[in-house]
Amino acid sequence: MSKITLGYFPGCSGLGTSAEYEKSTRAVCRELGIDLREIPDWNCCGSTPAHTVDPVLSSAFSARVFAQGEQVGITDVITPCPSCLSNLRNALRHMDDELFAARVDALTERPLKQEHSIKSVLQVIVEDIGLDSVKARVRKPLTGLKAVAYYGCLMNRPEKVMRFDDPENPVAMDQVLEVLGAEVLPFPLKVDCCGGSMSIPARRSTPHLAGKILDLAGEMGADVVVVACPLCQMNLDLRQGQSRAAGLKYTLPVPYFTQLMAYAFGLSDADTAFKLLAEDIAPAFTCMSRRSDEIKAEEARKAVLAEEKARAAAEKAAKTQAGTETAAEKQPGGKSRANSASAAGGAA
Amino acid sequence: MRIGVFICHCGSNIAGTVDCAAVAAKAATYPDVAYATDIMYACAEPGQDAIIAAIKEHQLSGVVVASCTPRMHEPTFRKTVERAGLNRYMFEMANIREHVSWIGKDIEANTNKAAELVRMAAAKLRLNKELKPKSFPVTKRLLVVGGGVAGIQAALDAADAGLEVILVEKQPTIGGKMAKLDKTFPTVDCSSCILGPRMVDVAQHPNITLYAYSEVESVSGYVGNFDVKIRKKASYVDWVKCTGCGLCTEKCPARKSYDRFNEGVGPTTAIIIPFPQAIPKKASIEREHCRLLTGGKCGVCAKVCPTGAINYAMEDEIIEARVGGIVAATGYDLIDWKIYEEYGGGRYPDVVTSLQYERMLSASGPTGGHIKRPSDGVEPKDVVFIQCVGSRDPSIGRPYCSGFCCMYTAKQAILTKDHIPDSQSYVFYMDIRSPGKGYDEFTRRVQEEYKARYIRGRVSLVYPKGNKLIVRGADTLMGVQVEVEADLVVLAVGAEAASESAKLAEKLRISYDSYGFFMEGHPKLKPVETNTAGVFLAGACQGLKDIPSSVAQGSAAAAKAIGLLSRDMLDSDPQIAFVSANRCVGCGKCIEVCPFKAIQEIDLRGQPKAEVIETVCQGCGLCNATCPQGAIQLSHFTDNQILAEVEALCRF
Amino acid sequence: METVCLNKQDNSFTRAVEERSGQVVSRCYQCGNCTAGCPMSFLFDYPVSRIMRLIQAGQKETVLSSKAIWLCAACNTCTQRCPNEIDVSGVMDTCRQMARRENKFGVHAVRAFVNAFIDSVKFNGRSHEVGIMALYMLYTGRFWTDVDLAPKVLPKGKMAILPHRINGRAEVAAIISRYKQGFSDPELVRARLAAAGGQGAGASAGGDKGSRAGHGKEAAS
Amino acid sequence: MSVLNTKELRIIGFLCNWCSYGGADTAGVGRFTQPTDLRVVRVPCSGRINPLFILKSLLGGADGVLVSGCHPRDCHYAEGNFYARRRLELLKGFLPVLGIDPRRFEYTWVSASEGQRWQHVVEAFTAQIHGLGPARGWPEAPELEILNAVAR
Repeated sequence: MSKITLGYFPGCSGLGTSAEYEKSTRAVCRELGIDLREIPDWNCCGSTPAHTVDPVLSSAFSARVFAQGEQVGITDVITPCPSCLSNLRNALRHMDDELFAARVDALTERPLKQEHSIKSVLQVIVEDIGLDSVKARVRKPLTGLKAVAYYGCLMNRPEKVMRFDDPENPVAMDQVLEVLGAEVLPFPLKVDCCGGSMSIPARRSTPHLAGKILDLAGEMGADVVVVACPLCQMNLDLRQGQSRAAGLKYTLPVPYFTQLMAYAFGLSDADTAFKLLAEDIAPAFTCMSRRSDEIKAEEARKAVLAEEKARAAAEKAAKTQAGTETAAEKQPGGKSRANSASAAGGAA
Repeated sequence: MRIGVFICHCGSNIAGTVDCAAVAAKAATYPDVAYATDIMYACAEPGQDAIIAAIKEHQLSGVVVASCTPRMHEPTFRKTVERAGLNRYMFEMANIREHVSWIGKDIEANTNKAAELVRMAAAKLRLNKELKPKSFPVTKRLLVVGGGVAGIQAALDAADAGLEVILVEKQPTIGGKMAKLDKTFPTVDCSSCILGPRMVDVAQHPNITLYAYSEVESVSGYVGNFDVKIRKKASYVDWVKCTGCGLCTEKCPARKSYDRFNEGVGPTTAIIIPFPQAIPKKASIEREHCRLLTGGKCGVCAKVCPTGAINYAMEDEIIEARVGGIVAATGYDLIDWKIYEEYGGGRYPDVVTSLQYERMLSASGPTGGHIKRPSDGVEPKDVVFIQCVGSRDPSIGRPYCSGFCCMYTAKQAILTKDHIPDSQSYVFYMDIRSPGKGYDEFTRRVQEEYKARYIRGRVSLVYPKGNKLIVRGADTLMGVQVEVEADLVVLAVGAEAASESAKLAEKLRISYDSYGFFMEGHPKLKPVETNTAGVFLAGACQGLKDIPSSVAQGSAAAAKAIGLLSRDMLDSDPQIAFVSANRCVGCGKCIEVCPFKAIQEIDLRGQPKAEVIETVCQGCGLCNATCPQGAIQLSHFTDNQILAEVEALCRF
Repeated sequence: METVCLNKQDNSFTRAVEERSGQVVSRCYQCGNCTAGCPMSFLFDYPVSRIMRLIQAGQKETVLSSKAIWLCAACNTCTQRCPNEIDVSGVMDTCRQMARRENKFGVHAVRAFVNAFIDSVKFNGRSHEVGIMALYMLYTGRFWTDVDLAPKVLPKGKMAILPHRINGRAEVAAIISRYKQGFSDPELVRARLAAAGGQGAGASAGGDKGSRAGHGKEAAS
Repeated sequence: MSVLNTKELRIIGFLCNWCSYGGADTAGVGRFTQPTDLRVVRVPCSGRINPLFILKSLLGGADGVLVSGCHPRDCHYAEGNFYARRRLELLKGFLPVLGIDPRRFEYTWVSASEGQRWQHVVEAFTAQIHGLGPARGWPEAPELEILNAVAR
């Protein structure tokens, strides 16, 4: 497979709370032939707080990131974090306006000279690498794992800016998990907000919103809630105790989709980085292997049954054939019925 | 030529932003203008009398009226000048209302523009010729397209008046959407009980020929004599032999076919009689579901049919007919609500459409009139109705109100309580629109007597949790977010013009708006006519309306058609093309482009020449613009006349 | 409740919100879909749809002093589902920015968090979670915020006690300080652009004019 | 006209009777304010429009010409607008040969129900012509004479 080289913006949380996302993303990209060139000395995109203050300030942070990339010839950038993606993408969109761009330049004093693009790691995997290539790398399929994919609010919204997947019923992560072998449950709250950006100043929101998402996932019988956003992950995983204190009945591991990819690709523990999750993923894998054994046993049983059925049908066909011949000899009128019977036998 | 110019004030409609007296004064200076004045209401009787008097007094030979659009009053004033003894085509209009006074407030600019428009009209009038119509016989037969309640009403009224009527219906039965309804608002009487007798009347009326399971293939010709081709789709059942006994539908093994009549609530067979009261009560096979027609094996219906009516080799049949007028009554369809992913996009079985719910309520429906959740067959207790799904929603390109959803939702809430006394209905609405006789009282009754909970707000999300559906909405009057745990969610899906109405409009050469609704001749004064003479509209195809309005419009369309076809002869429009034989070189380009095949080649002393068939020409002028010699000219819109208008502008 | 005198309606606020957000607020017909889908609604003093109504009615004081505009999570659910295609989330963002300008902070904690975040970026060039928490506790006096999480996070080494500082942090700090000094003021920049345009290309603060058009590559896709 | 020399330009519109003329009427009924420069010539169908009309207008002193017909496939006469489109596109390509800015001529479609669209069309086209300014005069137009000769 041909290698592709892309600029990479890890985002601040990759250095801290989403270290497992960062490690597994790099490992998965390596496996899939995506050469990541990290933007040198990148800065924070400003996240939600910056555009709360002013979109120009927010865009100025993003503009410096692009300028840093430009310096070393990087113009096509990918990032794992939807919040960073949203900020960087919005900055590019806003800067199409000349006055806005000039206002940003007045802050950075480093006007951009080239055109830039920013995409999510998920979009590149699904659209540029392709599900077939992902499938080809699976060594340890996730057969038997019941998963729900949770996308959060930023990945696909607003529709006109993000232009990726369906804004109400996205399927990209579902498809990735399916080719990894997992059973993906149709999760209706895929894009419901978990309140992540408000989890510190408005603490009450976490059990209310994240709790609702985890509760439905648990009720649907999911083993894991798979995510692609560090903010969501922190809110659903790290703060799951807060939700449980407020009445959540389930305990659910919340891995990043890249961690499950790394696992299915058969990569090392250092690459999957499961140990960094707050809620232990081991119980989910226990459920998975139990169910996987059941599935295998069921398949074996079906195979035996099918074989028996085929043998019986063959015998019956042979007998009917013989019978037809004798019947035809005795009674010409009986022929049509016998023929249709043998046709039916053949079809079976 | 002696031209008279009349500048209409139209009360203050024109005079408010145009100095009419100044325009008249200016007009008096134009070439050949013998008399010019302003007038309060030109179209009113005193106004018309004044025009007639002026024609006589000043020996006028042509008249310009500057007033409203010619699409409104050109016929009026043509009759006026005719009454004064002039030829009706020695008349021109300048549109100084819709095109001037109503679209700008600058009196100086408006007055100048009005004067220039009058100059253009006068310049054209100078080249007008007297034109005389020819008369031709009328075919006293009416085609009604669409057998819903509006089409049925139009067909019956016209047939009762003595006209021959051909009724074409796309589905295997007439009855349309009304036949699918359980009850009707605000009287809550049984829909099929009131529609059924009318359907039987259609079947039994000696003047009505019904082609069910048929579509209009093509239409040619013009008012008084349309030639239509009707495609009678293969039903694979000989309807002459079929008695409608229904034995075939009982024995058909393809039992998982989509039930179109029942909106997919429960499956049906491949050979069907849509419902017990169907007219015609004949069986038909839906090809895509039939095992024999798709797989080559089966033939059960042919075996059981007592009259040998099944014919798998049947092919579509084209029927040709000549009619004098056409009523389009093609109705509406529900919008594709599955674009609403936030309501499940069709993934949740217990989210149903209002029309599906009607079939669940109907005693002759697939559930026998018992309300059951499609997922598990359990009787629901909490039923949520969501209104305006696909209505008043600019984000999906449907900004209009569908008009009848508020009322049928109220009716369905009442019926829910009647069917399940311990149930609770919740209705999410934006505004309650109930401006009919007894309608608002009805929407009060559902809340006061039947205790349906009306919540003012849209619903943002519906999702399944366990065996419930969580409905997340807002109560904007309380100013809070609300949630309902529902057993069943009914979407009051908005409506749009029937799926193939645009295609039919093109065949009929009538206009349709951006939503596919057919355009009436005038939004107020010609609600059932179209701009194509002889084509009339009835029912929801013109704009969404409820049953009483559809019936009224059906009758109105019939009345218009009866009026037209009561005449033995019609006058042809003399604004048609004519050929100057000495200029024509016989190249035949006009024959090629004419959309109506109204030009034929003739031999004139050994030379090929074009000749216009006067009764066929529709006066589009395509030939005129095509002719390299300028030999073929459109009367009343000749090259010289149009260029005179251009010059009247450019010279100044 | 106070009677609102409609004759004295202040349209300038409505216009200002429309101009800054680029949205036509009068398109809102109060269907409530934004309120229905809003995840933070339960914490709001005014539901989103009511905020839209208040903007239509020019009720500047009520809107800019509300808690709602500070508690909006910017999740875009309202924008996505608005039948009138109003970027409701963008309107909320605009109101928040306007409130900040007028020194109105309906929810102190949000402001403190925002300030803590921006300060962390100013000091380090990147956001530093432990640092943000420390600053946030300092600004709010909420010293026990999320300390229940510490035993989970710290042993895993997920939260670095020391920030990752970038070499260009002075540059990032300069962006913030230039912002605070009003370098990006639209009138100022517009005037400069006009002056530069008059003198010819290349003279503006922005520099190379040719690069200005179209920073996004995907616009065509 | 003299008094309006400074504010108006000479714009001629050729409108088909069934769709665009109706659309302009609808705009009037809806009181959709428009610039006053446009003068409308009513023709039965856009297919009736001979490119010569447009050339005569432009060479005769008009600053802009707007043609509007029915939407594709919605022609009252089945296919007149289809012929019109082909002819007028050819004409647009031919205008620069005569030294006429092709932006002085536009062809569009507006249906009888689209009052608002008509308003936008008129506003946009009028602004476009004002952007171009008055057409330079054609005291003598030999091309016109040639064209006339060819057409007759």
